[in-house]
Amino acid sequence: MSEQQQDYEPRIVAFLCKWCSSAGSDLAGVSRIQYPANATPITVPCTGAISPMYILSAFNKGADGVLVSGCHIGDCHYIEGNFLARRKMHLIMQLIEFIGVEPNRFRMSWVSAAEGAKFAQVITDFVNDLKPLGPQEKLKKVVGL
Amino acid sequence: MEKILDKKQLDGWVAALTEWEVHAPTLEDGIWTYQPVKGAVRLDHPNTNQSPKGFAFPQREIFFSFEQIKGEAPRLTQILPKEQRHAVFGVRPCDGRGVPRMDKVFTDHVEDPYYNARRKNVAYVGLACNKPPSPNCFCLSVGGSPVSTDGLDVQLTDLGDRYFVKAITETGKALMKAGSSLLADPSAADQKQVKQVHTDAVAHPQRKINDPDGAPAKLKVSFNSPLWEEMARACIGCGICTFLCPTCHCFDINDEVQSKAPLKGQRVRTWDNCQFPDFTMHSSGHNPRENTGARLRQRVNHKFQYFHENFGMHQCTGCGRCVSGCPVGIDIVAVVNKVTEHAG
Amino acid sequence: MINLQDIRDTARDMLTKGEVRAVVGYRRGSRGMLAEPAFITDPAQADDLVWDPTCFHNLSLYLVEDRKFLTHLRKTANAPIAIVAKGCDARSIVVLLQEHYFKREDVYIIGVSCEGTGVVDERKLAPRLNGAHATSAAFDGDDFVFTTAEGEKRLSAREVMADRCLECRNPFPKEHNAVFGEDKTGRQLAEPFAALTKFEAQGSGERWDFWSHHFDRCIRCFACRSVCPMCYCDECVVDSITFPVTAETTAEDKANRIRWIERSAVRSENITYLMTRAMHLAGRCTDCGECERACPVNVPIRLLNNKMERQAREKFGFEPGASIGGPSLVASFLDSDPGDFIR
Amino acid sequence: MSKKRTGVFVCHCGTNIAATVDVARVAKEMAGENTVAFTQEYVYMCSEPGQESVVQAIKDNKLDSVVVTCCSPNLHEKTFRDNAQRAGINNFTCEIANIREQCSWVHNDKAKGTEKAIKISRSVVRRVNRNKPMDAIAVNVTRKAMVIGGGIAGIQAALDIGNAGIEVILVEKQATIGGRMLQLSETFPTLDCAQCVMSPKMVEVKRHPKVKLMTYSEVQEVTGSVGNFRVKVHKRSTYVDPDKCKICDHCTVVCPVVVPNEYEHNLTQRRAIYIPYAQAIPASFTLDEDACLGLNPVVCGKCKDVCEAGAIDYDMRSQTVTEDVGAIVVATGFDLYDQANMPEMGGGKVEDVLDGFQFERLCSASGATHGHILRPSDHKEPKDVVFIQCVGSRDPAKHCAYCSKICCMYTAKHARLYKKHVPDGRAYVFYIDIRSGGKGYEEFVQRTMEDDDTLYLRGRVSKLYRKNGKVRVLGTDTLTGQNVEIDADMVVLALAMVPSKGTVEIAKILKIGRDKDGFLAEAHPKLRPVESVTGGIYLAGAAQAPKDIPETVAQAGAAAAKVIALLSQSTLSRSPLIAKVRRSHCTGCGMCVEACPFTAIRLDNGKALVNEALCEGCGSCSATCLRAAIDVKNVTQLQIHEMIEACLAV
Repeated sequence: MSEQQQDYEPRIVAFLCKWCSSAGSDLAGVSRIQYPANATPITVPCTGAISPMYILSAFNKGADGVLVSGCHIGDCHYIEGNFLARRKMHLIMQLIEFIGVEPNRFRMSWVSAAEGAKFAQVITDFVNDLKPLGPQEKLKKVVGL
Repeated sequence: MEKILDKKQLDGWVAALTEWEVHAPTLEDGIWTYQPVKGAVRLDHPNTNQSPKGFAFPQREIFFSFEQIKGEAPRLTQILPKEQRHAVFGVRPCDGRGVPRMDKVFTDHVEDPYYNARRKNVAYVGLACNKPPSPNCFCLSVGGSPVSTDGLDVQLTDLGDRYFVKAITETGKALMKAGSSLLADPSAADQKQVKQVHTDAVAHPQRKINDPDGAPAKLKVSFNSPLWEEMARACIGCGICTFLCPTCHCFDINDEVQSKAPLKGQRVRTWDNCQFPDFTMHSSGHNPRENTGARLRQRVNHKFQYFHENFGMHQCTGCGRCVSGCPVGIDIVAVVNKVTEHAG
Repeated sequence: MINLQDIRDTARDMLTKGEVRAVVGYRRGSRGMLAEPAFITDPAQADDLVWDPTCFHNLSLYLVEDRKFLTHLRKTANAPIAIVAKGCDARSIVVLLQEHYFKREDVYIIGVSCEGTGVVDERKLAPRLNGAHATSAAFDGDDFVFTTAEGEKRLSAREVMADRCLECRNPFPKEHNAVFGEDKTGRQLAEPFAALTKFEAQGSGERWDFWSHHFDRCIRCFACRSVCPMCYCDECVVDSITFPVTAETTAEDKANRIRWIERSAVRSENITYLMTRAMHLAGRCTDCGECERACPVNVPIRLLNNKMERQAREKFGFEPGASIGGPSLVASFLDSDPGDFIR
Repeated sequence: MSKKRTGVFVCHCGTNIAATVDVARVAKEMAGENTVAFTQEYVYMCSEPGQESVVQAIKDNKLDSVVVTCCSPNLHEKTFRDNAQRAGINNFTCEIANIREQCSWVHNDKAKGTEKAIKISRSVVRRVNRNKPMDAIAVNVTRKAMVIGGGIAGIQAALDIGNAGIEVILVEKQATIGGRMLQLSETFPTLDCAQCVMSPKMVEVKRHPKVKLMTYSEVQEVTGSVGNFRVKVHKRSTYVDPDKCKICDHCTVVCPVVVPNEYEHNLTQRRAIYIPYAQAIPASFTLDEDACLGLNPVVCGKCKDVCEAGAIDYDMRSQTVTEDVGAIVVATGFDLYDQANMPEMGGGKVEDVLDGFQFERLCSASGATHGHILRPSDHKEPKDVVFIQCVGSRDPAKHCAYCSKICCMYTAKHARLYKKHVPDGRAYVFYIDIRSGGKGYEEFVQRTMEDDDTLYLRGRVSKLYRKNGKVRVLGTDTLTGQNVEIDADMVVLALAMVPSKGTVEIAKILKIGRDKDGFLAEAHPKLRPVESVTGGIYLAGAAQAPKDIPETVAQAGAAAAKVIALLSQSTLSRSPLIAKVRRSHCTGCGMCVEACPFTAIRLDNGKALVNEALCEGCGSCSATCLRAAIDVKNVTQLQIHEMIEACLAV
């Protein structure tokens, strides 16, 4: 890793479901597990509520990585939301990869309310995986001429 | 100024135009587009997919950037186009005739600084059409000609192994001067051949608008004709016809906001399109051109009536792009003929 | 081999009896060989109908237009509308039915089988005619026959057929009221997803070079969306050129339209537009290929949609337009859906 | 729309936030937002003076919405929403930006932490800009409950609810209530007779004016939500009118069909017309239509001929009954782990290898052998009996990872019962650990070991097979390190408890989650152990986790108390953050209807219509809708769009 990459701090938008992953991140906090500050969370009711448009929009607005995290299969507060999300996110990930964007820029994880350590690990891993990729320019909004 | 250029010397001439960025039709992805010249220039294109209007009127033009900190006055910074001269080679006569029509819109009554800044830096090197490059050509019907020099700075005529090069404007002369060592004086035979080629070109059959002179008046009385809706039945409301057109110039202005606090962004002009359903739609929801018929009428009337009323000429230059490009066969030639016939 | 007169007779007969209020089919256009959509209400015009290799339009689009028009007038139809539909077109109709866009009884499907061929790809044809312009095209077994100023030109259909037709597995409109031509379901002239397979074999870098090049070229004329029967939304979520205003629409609704992307036809915005469209067509696209045909700048849109179609098919067992009652791709799930990518 | 006036209140949380986030800068940045009219920092915003200052600031500055940047909304969202309301603005215009758990506590780098805190706060300010004032939705409550499962858990819950004066429907799949406990002989640690304890309760259920009993019935479909469920119950036909049946037994005498008796764990046989036990409730025969020759006097008709009471009716039909209830208790119990999964234990194919229930039935006075322990193969009294614990339990590699909790105790009980019945017999117990937490439990096990002279061997059994008319058990005593080989007359396996088949089915029907082992998932492992994740659905008994009778009864009582508390309100308030359709954009494609996990959306006149009573606000509809025609209130796509922008603002 070059020195420049060391300094580069990827910007991540993290869509967290309210019941599991957001609660999991709370637990990481309560447990004081340190992880990089690159991901800004947006809490939504359920991963099932995450429109693929959000992912594309985050990249369009300059996100270097986008994380979607929710309840493990079977644990969804709304029973089926994460099943619906899994299918949608599979498709969007396939599409992103297809057009030649590094698949590592999009990540989905299941983090339960009890998995504070896992939440921290997911963010840490994501940041580590993003750093070598450098800033995301491919989908980022073209400004100026 | 009239000269002869050996085709083998074309690249040399282009190379000599050091003060210009030269563009020429290039076949890529199955279509002809104007691209900055990289290798050899071969002007054997039918016509380009899009007209060259974008050199002076790009699809996207940034007017200014803005920035405002809460409680302070907004700061605006005008962004004018870069000073860069462009020489566009291979412009067909119909597209050449598009240039003065665009000039009318952007320089006649108002001076559009963005258009002007670009326009003054573009030189159009035309290429006469020895035969119609498209089955849908109809320049002769709209006062044009396959050998028209309107709007061009230089006209080239293909004489087989060489071009007959004619300067139309002072800019054209300057372009030719830059390549003067490669340009020879034409012989009498060359002059004769050019004349013959031009005569043949004009004689070549084209599609025909039957009553172009009567069109403005006849369209005017046909405003409420049921034909519009009937003819637009298949229209899907896409923007192909106008985006490809050498003279369509409607635009939209948007603020592209990058950040809200502090407010930061830019004001951008983009092409608009009379075939889009929200064209001139009011915020009340009222749409003065609420169906495809009304929108087809807008496009056709603008070309053959309104522009004529304003500037005394048809706006349409007969390039046929809208006809060839339409995915569902809407054909401006057939439309004008049908309406004018019905108008008696 | 379809006898054109049969189609005309069927149309005339139904119009005469008042069984349908209109027949949407194809007729000769004013531009060379190309057919154009026809809307026939007068039985006397039934003989205008044609069936030839230039009948590429997916006319089910006009069922959508018809429905919008009726809704706008707050009218109900007194009789169904008849439509000439190829295999892919009929599948689009099935998707529209699945999405309750209209009712089955509102439409009378005059199916036409593409049998062993399909429609012509003008871009493939042009070089084969050496600059000549065809004035007519006709089916003849495995060949297409074109009339040009220089005389008749016979070409093997496979050489000038649209890729989507070569890859088509179901050239027969399964859903129909009447049908003409032989059922050649399962025929396969080329490997399905051939171009996709080839494209996907490339590395990520090559794929990006390819797509960034094409995304740069898009002029956002929206022909792909306008020509697509599945893009029937009253307002497109990404970059709408329409806005439905009803009595319920508030000033706030108007002010608060989300600008996911800008109108500027630049790469980033074009990408978001085209990718969103591909996402929204996942499990719905029947590969009629009209978006790619209509594109004035030849953006390979079909490749994007194919990617989604293949995913739908291979990962989720999804065949858009196969049956009216089935689930929709993104509103359903299976326990066995892929989840390996999730950490 | 008049200009928005938002107040941002930045909490230091002592040094919990302030140590790693520059709170002053957060406040300053927020003041730069166009809609922010007021900002304030305070050391403990949730303290009494902190809360007061929020209320005062709202009033003084005419704020219309509030963002508190502090700890997780799980902690103080309610606190500050209440304050907002106290200050005269709508509570739903107050949102929390979590800059403690999600920021200050997890990032040491103050510069980076501050940047992130600003982004979080800004995104919440943007969200609140478009929050709409809202009122909680009041829903009428159906004052009636349903208990699914008629074992001891269900019976207890039904009686407790009924005794509170609330109507309750007890649904049982079998022909009698009583469940697993009714099949037991005696119970640990008191060794009192299970049936003697159960019978009075069962009779009470039958006679209770508030309890409606539906046996031989299964829940088919559940719609609705807390306060208002609609349940479809499929009631199978018994072909015998319980009111007329005199349980005279004449019918079974003439019935020509003999089938294994599942109530006796197939140790005996029964007729096609039968009564599960003498104590069955309802006290009526049941005609098993699958076994019967044909429900037709022409084919057989013998039972109908001899029934003097005229109770048998071949034309009786199954029916589906719809019941509206406000709350549901799920008490669907457990099954034993399938022996077929355990080839090392004979896979259920080795004679005289019994499961715990079969042994219970052998001990029971009402059982197959009338309380004499006789081995099934030759009806001889077994002299060497091996009891094996943890069969299938505590074996994450191959079987169930968890401890089934009650096996140590019931195995000890089995050993004692055996010694009581066969004083000269030898009892061996293979165990891994003895887990005897519980009142009187440890003493009980000790007595089994010492008083009853049961040989406890610490180790697993590796194999058992039939040899010379006996069952050879191969195991290891890990305490002595010796291999042990016992030729047993009978082997009793303490099989793992698994969720009953009915539990698996009901979880799907009710759409309530299950844990990794398949048991019903409680809403919170510590604080909400009897609630399911779905409001209004409660859990009792071994369907939730392995447990013994006193625990089951306690949980059933707790579930009943929750039901009583719920149903003692006339209306419930539900979150108003539910889906809303933009009718102008809806095309009626029905994808939202399909995606909704709560069947809360239907098509009405070609447009989606949300049932406010059913919508839980999950947003699956909005992410599925292709035209953004449906949104969750206060979490709209527009809001998320602006939040994304705020997170990435340059």
